[in-house]
Amino acid sequence: MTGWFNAHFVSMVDGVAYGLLLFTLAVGLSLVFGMMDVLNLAHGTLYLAGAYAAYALSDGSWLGLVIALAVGLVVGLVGGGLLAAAVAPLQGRGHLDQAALTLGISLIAAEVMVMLFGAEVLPTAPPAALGGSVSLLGHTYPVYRLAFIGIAAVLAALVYLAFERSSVGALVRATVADRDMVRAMGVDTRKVLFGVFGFGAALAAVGGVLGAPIIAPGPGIDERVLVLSLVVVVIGGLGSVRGALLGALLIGQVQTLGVALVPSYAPFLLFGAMLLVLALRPQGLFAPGRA
Amino acid sequence: MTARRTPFLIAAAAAGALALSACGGGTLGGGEEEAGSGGPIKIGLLVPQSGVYKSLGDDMKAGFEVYLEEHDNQLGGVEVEVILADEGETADSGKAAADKLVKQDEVDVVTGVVSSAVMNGVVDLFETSKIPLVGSNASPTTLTDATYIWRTSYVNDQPGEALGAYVAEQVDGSVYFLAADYQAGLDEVTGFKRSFDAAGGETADEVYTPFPGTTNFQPFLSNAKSSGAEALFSFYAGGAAVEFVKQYDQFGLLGEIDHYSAGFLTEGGVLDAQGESALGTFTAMNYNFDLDNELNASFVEAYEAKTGLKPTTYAMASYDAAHVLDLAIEAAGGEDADSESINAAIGEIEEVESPRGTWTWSEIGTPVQTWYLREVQEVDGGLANVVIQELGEL
Amino acid sequence: MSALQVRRSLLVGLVAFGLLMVPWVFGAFTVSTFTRALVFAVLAMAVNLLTGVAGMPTLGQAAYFGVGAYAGALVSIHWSELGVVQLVVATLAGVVAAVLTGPLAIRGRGVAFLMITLAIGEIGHSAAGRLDAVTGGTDGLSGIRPVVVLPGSEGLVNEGLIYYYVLVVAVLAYLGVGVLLRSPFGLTLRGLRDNEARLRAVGYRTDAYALGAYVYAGGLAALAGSLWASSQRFVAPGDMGFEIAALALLAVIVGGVGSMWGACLGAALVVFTRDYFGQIVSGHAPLLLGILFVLAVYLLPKGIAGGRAQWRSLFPAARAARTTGETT
Amino acid sequence: MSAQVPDAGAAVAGGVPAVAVEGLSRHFGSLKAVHEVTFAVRAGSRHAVIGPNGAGKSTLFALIAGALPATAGRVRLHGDDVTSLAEHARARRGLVRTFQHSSLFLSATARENVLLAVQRRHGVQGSPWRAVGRRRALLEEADEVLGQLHLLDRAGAAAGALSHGERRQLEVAVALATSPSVLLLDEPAAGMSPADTHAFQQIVLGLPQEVTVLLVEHDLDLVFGVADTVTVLHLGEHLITGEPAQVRASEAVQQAYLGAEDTSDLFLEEGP
Repeated sequence: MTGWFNAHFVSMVDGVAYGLLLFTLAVGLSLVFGMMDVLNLAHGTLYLAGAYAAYALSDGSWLGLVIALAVGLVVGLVGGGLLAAAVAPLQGRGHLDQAALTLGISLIAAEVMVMLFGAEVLPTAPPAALGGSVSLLGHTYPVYRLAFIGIAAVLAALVYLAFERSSVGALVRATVADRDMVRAMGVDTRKVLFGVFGFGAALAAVGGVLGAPIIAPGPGIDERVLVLSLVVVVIGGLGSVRGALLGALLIGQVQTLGVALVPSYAPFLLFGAMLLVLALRPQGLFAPGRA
Repeated sequence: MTARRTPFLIAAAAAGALALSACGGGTLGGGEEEAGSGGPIKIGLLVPQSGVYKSLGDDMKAGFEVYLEEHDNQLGGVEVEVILADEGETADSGKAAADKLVKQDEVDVVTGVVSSAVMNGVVDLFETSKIPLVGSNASPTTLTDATYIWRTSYVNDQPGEALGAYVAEQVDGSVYFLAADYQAGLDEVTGFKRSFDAAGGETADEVYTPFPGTTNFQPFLSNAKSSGAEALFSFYAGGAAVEFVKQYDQFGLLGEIDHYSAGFLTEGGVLDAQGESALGTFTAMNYNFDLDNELNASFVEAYEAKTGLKPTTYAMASYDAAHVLDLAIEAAGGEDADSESINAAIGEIEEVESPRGTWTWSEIGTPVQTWYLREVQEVDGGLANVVIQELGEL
Repeated sequence: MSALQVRRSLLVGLVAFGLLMVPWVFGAFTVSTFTRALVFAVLAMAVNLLTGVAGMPTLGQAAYFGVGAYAGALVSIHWSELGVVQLVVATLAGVVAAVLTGPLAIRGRGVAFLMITLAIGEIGHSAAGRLDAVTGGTDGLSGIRPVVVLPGSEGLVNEGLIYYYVLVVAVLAYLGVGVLLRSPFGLTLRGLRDNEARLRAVGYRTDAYALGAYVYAGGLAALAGSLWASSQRFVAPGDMGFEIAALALLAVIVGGVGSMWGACLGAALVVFTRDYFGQIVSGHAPLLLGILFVLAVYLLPKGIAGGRAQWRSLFPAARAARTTGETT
Repeated sequence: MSAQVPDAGAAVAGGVPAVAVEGLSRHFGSLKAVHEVTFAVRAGSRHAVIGPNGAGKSTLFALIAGALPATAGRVRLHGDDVTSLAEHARARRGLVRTFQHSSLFLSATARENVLLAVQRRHGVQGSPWRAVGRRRALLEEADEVLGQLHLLDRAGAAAGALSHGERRQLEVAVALATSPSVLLLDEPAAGMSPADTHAFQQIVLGLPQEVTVLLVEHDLDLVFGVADTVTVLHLGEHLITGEPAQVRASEAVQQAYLGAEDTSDLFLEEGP
């Protein structure tokens, strides 16, 4: 048992890092969908934009990282606002039109980013102080990923508390549960949508800045992280922060520990896990109740 | 009932009447094509302009253009017109682009092709339309009996095969295999093991990682590390190669387990991206920019002047493709050359002088060439592949 | 017989004539693009049957398209060059695959269904790359022989003849779907989309109908796959990948969800944008597709088939010019 | 089709009840939405279930229709235990519901809405092709039902284009077209104007006598206008079942409705 644990310890730790990264991506997608029934397929583009910001601005110094984070935040907020404005006219037209629109936008954005940054994968160095690797119970592990686990865990905790405990969070949850009721109470749900869209987008872009040293920016990364976050969201249950967190951690482990255990089935693990969950609970693990 | 049938009759009559009055001129019933005499020779350059292979496409385009610029845009003494087509990322997009070159632009010859899936997909097209394809990268092992398909690059299993025996000799212990899970990865490992097993090498395990889609190699690297292997042979290219090499370092394999790979791992732009993590990586390749011969020196100089970069094997193979066409068009009679005669002339070429050294055609239309062992070393403050020794001819 | 009927008949005749004329007017590349568009149209009809008619948006039809393409290709390589044999075997293979996977897929509705079908598609894609012995792995399956229409006749090599072969099968598929939609089964599927709870309350086993639609769509997609194998003479795992599935779904959305001729037009638009115009501005096909989708969603909310009113509103200037022209 | 014996049920007064609910319970965690409710619906009767807000009417309705599984107890249809049957299976045995909010096939025409019910009854599923030939007969039948509900002139209109009152009529038409032995009406007067409610009352009164009608309703005007038997629920439990006069006079009912002092007053007002 200890031998097994020892052999897969790094995979389990790395699964946590991956899971937390996925959470920063998935939570915005999940809330926007749960609250406003908006399917945003340009969500991966926001991660990519953040990651490119990190590539362009980080120079190995802490200041570089801070600037990149600030730029990522702005890019996310602006991008989220623009996306919210873009889908606003589609109110009441269903998911398919939103999907076509946001996918179209993401195709255009991807092309623009290739023009700006080229078609290579651009590996992004973390601040020099976090550059090396350390020994973790006798295993070599990158310092940056450890630091990332710390930062992302704090981020996740803040999001969780804000959503579950604050009054704004209560409003968001109420909107997920029953939009018409909240509207009847005199709340402008459009403002809530813009707010949550901007917040989710900013989180994804910040995730991109922080995640760039782990999943480097390059063509096709937007689609890959989009699919990963969609999987997390449907596994967790649409519109649930808790679901997004647990779904992300589960997928993180599937993608690391699962792959380490059965490497020859690696291509089937992600979607196999999702099929299993959806076959048992089509509404996801933690679907919030709807009135 | 008659009321129902009337609209149908009108529809049929309308269609029929118009169809009868139509005249030929298209794919069916059209006249004979005018022969390829007069005007420039049309060359289709089929390389990715979008998608994950775009940078390879850029190298190949530049390599081809360098040759043309050196020869006043003439091959075999004839003005050529290069028509660019986007291979894209998938077999479908590549095939559609090849279709366009052959059927719409009516090119005389095509060169390029990065992806081996595209190569397989277009075999029938070139064989049936009897137009030569001088491929400059993709080279599936299964392609052995084509008449109109040539490759100036290599065969997919050769980089591995060139290296296998050497590694078996050098490494005292078992070797772990990690490769991207697609045909080229399988081919490389198969080629490697052919010479490796023959030389008595010992295999620890053989694992293929999902491609594309793997960005995190940690679980695979952890398994490799705990396997107790002395060395590791990998096959990755492009973005995956960058991630793989960096994580090889980050998870503590660098320095503990010797890393051997097919040359694509550290070829071109990816090496800068990998940084110091790539130091000490051994690769096998048919070319390196530091090869000491006259032609290479002038090629490197011209290429650097054009792009600001050192040429890669992709650029070199594309340069050679232009050279092959130059020789063939001249032998086929210059102005009077057509697809058939060019194809015949390609097969007649005895040897090609190349930046990689002189090579000859194999029986299946690929180069017989010298392979080199290279190591990533620090050179003048930067990183570069440095040739350590020859691995023999394949 | 009303004027409307006359006009519609003339339109049908004109379209039929246009389709018949393609190989006589255009060059080989354009004709082969038309062929691809026709194949894609059949796939889009399968997607539309689920998405537009039964209200179950799918990203998994490429899996059955791929099953059909591989089945057709393998029949051609190992057994028979006859088109009919390939089409029948491929369709059956698609039906079997849909029967096996459908019960899992129809457990979800809406986005859950979309994601389950996405998973089925991606797993199928990975599996096709893995099963080297059958599928030729990631390098694809080549060596497909030219398709033969009647026993003893020559295989089809000319682009124009291949086009006609695909056209005939596609038109039959279109008519088959049309009959299905007019049948009580078709009405029930529309009921499934509109209001599944009510359908159940009236006494329908709605899951059985959802599965029925899924299997029919699976067979239809596989039929398209066989046409693909015959016309391209090459099949690769990418043919059953996410890109094909997404493009088929987007073609349906652009064409007008629920309308079969809209789906066909949408498919043609997507194929021509990607393969034809995308090659003209080499390397920017994804950009063109992106622009196409954004414009379509904003300008044609109901798709190409969404009625004349929205088209007219697009050209206010032209309308104004015409009315002034009429008054003077 | 096996359980369609409405005539037999109606003929024997006090014979096998059309619907019998025995100790039926549905708990959501600790909440006892419906708790050990027992009553019977006589075949051919017009039976109403009423109760103040939170009495468990909607849950009871869902339990009888089969939209919710019961925690305990039994539902019998013409004496047969149908507790374990799914909603569609109960519908096939003649127990057919309508919905509180109009629940129609909005993109289909009124005629097609009814046609869907008619073709289900004729067992066309599984063989779509064979049924094409019988389409004319099915259409005639659909039109007959539309005529009964005074909707024939709107047959070609999309359900989405109908007025609110017309939709309620169509709602009943769809249910009726399956030729039910028991018709479950879920708060049909919800959101209706008094005029519409009155018109709807006439429709219910005009339903064929052999169809048993069980309605759950807030609007007491409608209830006392059509029902011959009334069941009152309170806090998930059964309070009383009896003739309207009997129920009006009940003190327990009086207390249940907000402790009002005079029930006759209460019953003149709009429902809660």
